[in-house]
Amino acid sequence: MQVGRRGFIKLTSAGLATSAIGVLGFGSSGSALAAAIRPFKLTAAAETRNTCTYCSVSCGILIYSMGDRAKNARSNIIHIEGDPDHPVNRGTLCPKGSALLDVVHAPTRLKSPRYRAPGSGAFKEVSWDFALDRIARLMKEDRDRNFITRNAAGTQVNRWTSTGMLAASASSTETSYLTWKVARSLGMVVFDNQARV
Amino acid sequence: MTQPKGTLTRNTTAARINHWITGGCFILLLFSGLAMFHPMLFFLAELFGGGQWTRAIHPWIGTVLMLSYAGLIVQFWRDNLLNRDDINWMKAIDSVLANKEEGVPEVARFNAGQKFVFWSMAFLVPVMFITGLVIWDVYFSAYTTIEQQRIAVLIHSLAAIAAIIVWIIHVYAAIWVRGSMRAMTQGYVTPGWAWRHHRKWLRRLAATGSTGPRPRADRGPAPR
Amino acid sequence: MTNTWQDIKNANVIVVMGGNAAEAHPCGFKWVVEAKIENGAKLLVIDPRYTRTASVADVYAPIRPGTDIAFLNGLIRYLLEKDAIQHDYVRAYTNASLLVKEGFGFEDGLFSGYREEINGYDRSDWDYELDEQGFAKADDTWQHPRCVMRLLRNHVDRYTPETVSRICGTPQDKYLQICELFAGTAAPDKALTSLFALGWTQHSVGSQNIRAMAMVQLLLGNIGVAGGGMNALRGHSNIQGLTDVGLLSELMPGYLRLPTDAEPTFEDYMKTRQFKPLRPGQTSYWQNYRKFFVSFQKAIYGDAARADNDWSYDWLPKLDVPLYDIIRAFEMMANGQMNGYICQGFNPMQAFPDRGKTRRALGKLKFLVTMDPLDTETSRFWENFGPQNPSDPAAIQTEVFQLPTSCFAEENGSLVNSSRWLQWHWKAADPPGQARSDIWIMTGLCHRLREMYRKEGGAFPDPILNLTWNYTDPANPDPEELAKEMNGRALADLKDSNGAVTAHAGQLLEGFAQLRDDGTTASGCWIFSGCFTEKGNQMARRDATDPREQGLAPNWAWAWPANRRILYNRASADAAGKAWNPEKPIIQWNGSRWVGIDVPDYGPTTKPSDAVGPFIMNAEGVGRLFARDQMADGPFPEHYEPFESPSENVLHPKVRSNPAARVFADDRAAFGTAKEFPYVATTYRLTEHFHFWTKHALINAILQPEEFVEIGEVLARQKGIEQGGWVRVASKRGAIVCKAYVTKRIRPLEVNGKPTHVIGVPLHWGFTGQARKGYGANTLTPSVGDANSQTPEFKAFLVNVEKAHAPKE
Amino acid sequence: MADLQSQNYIRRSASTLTPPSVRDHEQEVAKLIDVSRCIGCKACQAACMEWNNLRDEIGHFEGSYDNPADLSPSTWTLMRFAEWENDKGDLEWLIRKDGCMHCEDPGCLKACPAPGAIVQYANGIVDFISENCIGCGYCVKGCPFDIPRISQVDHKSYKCTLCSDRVAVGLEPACVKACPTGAIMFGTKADMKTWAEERVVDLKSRGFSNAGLYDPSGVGGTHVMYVLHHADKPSIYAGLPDNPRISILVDLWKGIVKPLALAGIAFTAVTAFFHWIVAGPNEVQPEDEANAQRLLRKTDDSR
Repeated sequence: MQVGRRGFIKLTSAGLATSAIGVLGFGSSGSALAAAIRPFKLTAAAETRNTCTYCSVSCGILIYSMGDRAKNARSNIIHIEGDPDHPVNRGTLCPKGSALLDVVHAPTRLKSPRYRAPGSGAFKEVSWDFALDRIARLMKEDRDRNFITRNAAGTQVNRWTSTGMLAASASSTETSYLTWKVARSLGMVVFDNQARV
Repeated sequence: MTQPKGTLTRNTTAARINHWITGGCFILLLFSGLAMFHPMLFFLAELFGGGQWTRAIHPWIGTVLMLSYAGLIVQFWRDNLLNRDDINWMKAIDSVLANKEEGVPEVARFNAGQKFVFWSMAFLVPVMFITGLVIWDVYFSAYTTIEQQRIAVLIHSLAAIAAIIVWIIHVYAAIWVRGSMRAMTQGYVTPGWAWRHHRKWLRRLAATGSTGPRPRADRGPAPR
Repeated sequence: MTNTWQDIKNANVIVVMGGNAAEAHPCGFKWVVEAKIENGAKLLVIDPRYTRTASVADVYAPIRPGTDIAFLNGLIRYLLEKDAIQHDYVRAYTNASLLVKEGFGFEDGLFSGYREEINGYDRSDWDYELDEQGFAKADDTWQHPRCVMRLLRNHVDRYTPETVSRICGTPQDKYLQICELFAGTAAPDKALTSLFALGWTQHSVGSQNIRAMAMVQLLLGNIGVAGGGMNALRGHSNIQGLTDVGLLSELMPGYLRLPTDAEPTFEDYMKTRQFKPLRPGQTSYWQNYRKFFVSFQKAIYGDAARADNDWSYDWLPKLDVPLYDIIRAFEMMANGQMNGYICQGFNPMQAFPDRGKTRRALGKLKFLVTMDPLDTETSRFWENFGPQNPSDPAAIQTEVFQLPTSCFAEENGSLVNSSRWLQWHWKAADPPGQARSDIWIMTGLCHRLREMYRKEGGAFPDPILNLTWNYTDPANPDPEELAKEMNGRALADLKDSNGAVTAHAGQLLEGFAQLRDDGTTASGCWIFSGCFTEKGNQMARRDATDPREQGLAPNWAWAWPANRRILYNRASADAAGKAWNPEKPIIQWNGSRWVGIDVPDYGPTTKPSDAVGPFIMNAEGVGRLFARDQMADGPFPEHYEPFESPSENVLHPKVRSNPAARVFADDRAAFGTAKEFPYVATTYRLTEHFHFWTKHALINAILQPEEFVEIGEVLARQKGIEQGGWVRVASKRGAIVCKAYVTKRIRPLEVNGKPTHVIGVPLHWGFTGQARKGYGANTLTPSVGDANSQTPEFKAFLVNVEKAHAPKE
Repeated sequence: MADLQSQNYIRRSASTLTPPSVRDHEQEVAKLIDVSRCIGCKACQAACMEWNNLRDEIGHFEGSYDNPADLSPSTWTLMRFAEWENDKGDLEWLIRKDGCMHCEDPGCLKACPAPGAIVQYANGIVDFISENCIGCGYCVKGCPFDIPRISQVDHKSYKCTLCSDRVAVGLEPACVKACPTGAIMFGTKADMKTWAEERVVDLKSRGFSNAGLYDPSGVGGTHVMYVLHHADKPSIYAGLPDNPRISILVDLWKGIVKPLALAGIAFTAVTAFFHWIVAGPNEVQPEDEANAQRLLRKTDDSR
């Protein structure tokens, strides 16, 4: 089984990175033992390779989800454990990583854009269009009012200091690159990330 | 219940109900307890709807039995006080067992054998009740240590075995001594039964003009 | 990290100081345990608290928070005094022999050039004495009074074991035991690794803490070798990536720096970037800066970036201050100088110093946008949550947008780990409800702004309108396309010196060596060049084979730069090119080229006899014991007390704290004194939680449910504090009320003759999520940063503690 | 009795007959917990909760890192922390993962009255079969390590299964897989003992002269073993029993008392029966009635 598994994981394309664990030989043994032992719950779950979202050890993880990616099945993550092939964590996970399932399904995960008006005591759900239109408008108003094109010495400085941004520390590198492009093209300089904190 | 004329009341209606509640509980406890005591008898749990129900019901029945037996104690303790007659009766146990009543000293309402059953149970039932509380996991496990629970469960089993043995003696005696069963079912005995087994009791009833189960206090003691 | 996580197993001695690897990085810490078991390694832990890391240490020594430099300078003194340095390494690979300008000096706590009016130094004298050709002068005998080695000896001479113990509170016997174990790794075939994290950075002398250890490692010959290195254990899964891509106020992708007001033209800018070699024949790799910069501008502005407009240099914003860091940002915000703020997956209410100030500052914004998968405290700062967040919504006029984003399990992309590996990950499920990816949201904002500027005009729209956006789905760019953009491609056929085509127009580049400064290549992040080539997505590689099981796994994912796993690996071999440790070579000279298990951090065919230094990014080619002008607060580390300290500076009472640190007036006013706040506090994480995220995860909330502080038994007895009882911990800035953990793990330290108590404040609790409500450690912390990076001083400040009652809801 | 189909039981609670056990040629497994490598991170706890779908109540801080405060029906394993000062005055933070030891001679199984509620597989795993559990709590009394906990909700007893579901399909238990520092290892019992020996040698070389393996013979050895730096004093590890064995009280109760009781009961009943055969019923005779009537008349007269 181990040989098959290693061979399997060398395939790098995204499509092949996910697969049913059945391929790995766990087939039907679960049900045979089910009479006395709790059935093995991952027998036909879909497996996706991912990286732990927390610290920068960046442990390899296997995400197991319900449904075989058929069109009519909505994939739901049911279990996450360490990727035994990952050279750093070798299948292990810390207490945060072992509990990743609970952050994916946290009851405090946000499901809809929300807006709080000045002085209001509560959020209200809004549409994406409302939120993004309004934010873009507020940004433009502020930028147009406070953008510094030239400093006192007359040097072109293209600086926008009255609106700032903090970038995520767990978003992908690709996200951060796109974020850089957007923020800096606006001239934003109050721009930082969690590296210092 | 109508009682035939000329018979004596051995047990009042209240006493009989009390007794049979106790007895019924005892049997249920016997079955459920044995089911949990010995694997060979686990099949008895099916009588109660399975192991979970057996485990759940047993302590409640035990509680009822404890209360019920307390009622019996209240009703019977005075007639079960030990006295010199009991020693004499015990000395004549051979005759008792051989059904040779002639050689047996007269006893009052209860003989030493009955008193043994009564006081044994009066001791064993509370012991089982208290140890039973200790091992009543659902409600009381938090109040004792596991070591205390181990002691309790051992005492509970030993007490239960003793109680079962006493109970067998009790039941057999009721079968063996004819007329006893009716005394606890219909409540009455014939004067001859009283003459044969509890002559002192009969004499006292006769002396006070009582038809049982206790001498009439307002008529004064019987003449000597 | 200079080395990989697995490489830690090759160490002979592992030092955890300025961090708590077992708790913060348990899965990386496995390699420490592996080193102990497989390599017989010794683990040394130096920490104010007896941590979980200490629980498996061979030697543990306590230290007062904020005194690491005293400890390390004392260690350098010890090593020099006992001559326990790796001589050949120090001579060939460090600047020990180079001569420093005559004007340089150090007196009474100040280096030469201090200017009080700017709270900083004129650093012009902190440099080498150059000869006529512009090369640094050297004295290989180390006799010259101004050679770096002599200056260093003089500098650390004051740090005797007695003085170290007096400042740090570390018992002398433990201190000397540790020094001895360090000294043992000066042998060429022995390695010591340093694992550190925010325990060093979050000080007003944070950068110098790290420099001090880096100097120790250079002296011991432990940089570049297997089982050695300076290993900064980065905090978040992609904080390395965000730093690499330049999401910091002064940075551009690939550690290019934003221009400043002092660089009005592109040529001005380039003048200070393309470092000329300071020693004959050195590489000084930054000489290629122009290629990286031009290729970057081509990547983001495409055809609009042309030679005739200096590659759109003018479109970049320029900085008027060194940094618009978070402390400055919230100072500006508190002063009403900011109107908008966007928090993308970041929670300042919990993470920034002086929570009260943070709350007040956010309340002065016109609008606040949060993008997060979770319901953060920041997005709810305006709401009244009782004593843990006593806000009055009616009085706060900030418009708040809470935008739900997808999480790691719901998107494709790469993350850069602490050892610089770019690892690709795949989506497993759709995000819940209407949650969307950050890419989609940022794109949505960008398009809206672009449309508005196109239609309405406005302030300087050129960079916005010309930003490249040629993605297949412009509304939701595919991460693979973005990765390719960072990797870079040829814009015209690239030819080598013989005229042969090395890359056709449009092809993805193989690496940054192909970058040109003539506009024929584009690369969004030069150091990532090679991550997504014509051979496919290198970040998705999953071959875990590991030559000699030395912990490199070179074909697993992809590491920047150029898939190099150990930085400065040329230094793993001696001047002649033979491995210092023949058991664990990394690269060696085979007579014609450098070969080994890693990609050489060096010219692959550069002969050892050419004497090119191994530190190719440095203009002098060698490691710096003397930092030249690169540090704001001195070329050598010096012990300065934290801004809130119970002790005077015994070395120079007049200069108590870092003289080059920037402190805003209102923050200075919020510093407490030892008279009012007699105990030293330090903040930290616990292994059960990850910052402020995992309190939203039920399992972690169960594992560590409620806020508490750690107090030593002696202090608890003095204060009548009971185990698990309520206490109130207060600093000048605020107070928290929580449970007390009375522990043997924190003992009073004898500092300058006085017993000093340390209180530990874990930082995980807030007012959203599943764990019990807490005040947050940052209620207490001071708003002052490191002189170089402005990282807040979370690790050493003053508090008072009293027995208390449970807070009223 | 569907549970018997696996045919690899060594022991089955409250079973007077040998359970189907022909598939007994199986390697014994064991989990080795190397306390000297443990950093107390609770990854094992988290992984256990996650894999087994357990979520206990969110508790309080109660003066230590032990959270939840104790084992429970929803907490099958728990790190227990002890701050201990050694002879040199140095602090040692002794952190022990508590949970079922999977004894070779399981006290829980011995005490259990419900047939098949507790079983021991040929690989050594002691498992609770909920279907058969009656919730009496006898296993709690039988266990020398204070492990099983009875649910107040469903009245079943729960404890670590050694992830029998994972082991059955050839995987290691969830806690073992998660453990970041390799403080929890899993394999055959023989391999684990060999590995433990190596660890003990290493610990002795680091000055822990009393390092050793905890595989207590009092319960016939265990399938969860500890490497301890102070194997001479197990109890300093948050009360690990120095010399665990099934309580003598439980031994009596589940041993000699059972046959003696049945014998006593049977003896009494049989004796009664033979008394009946020999002596027969004790019946009231006509002369008894006559004597009684005489007595009644006499007293009536005398009044």
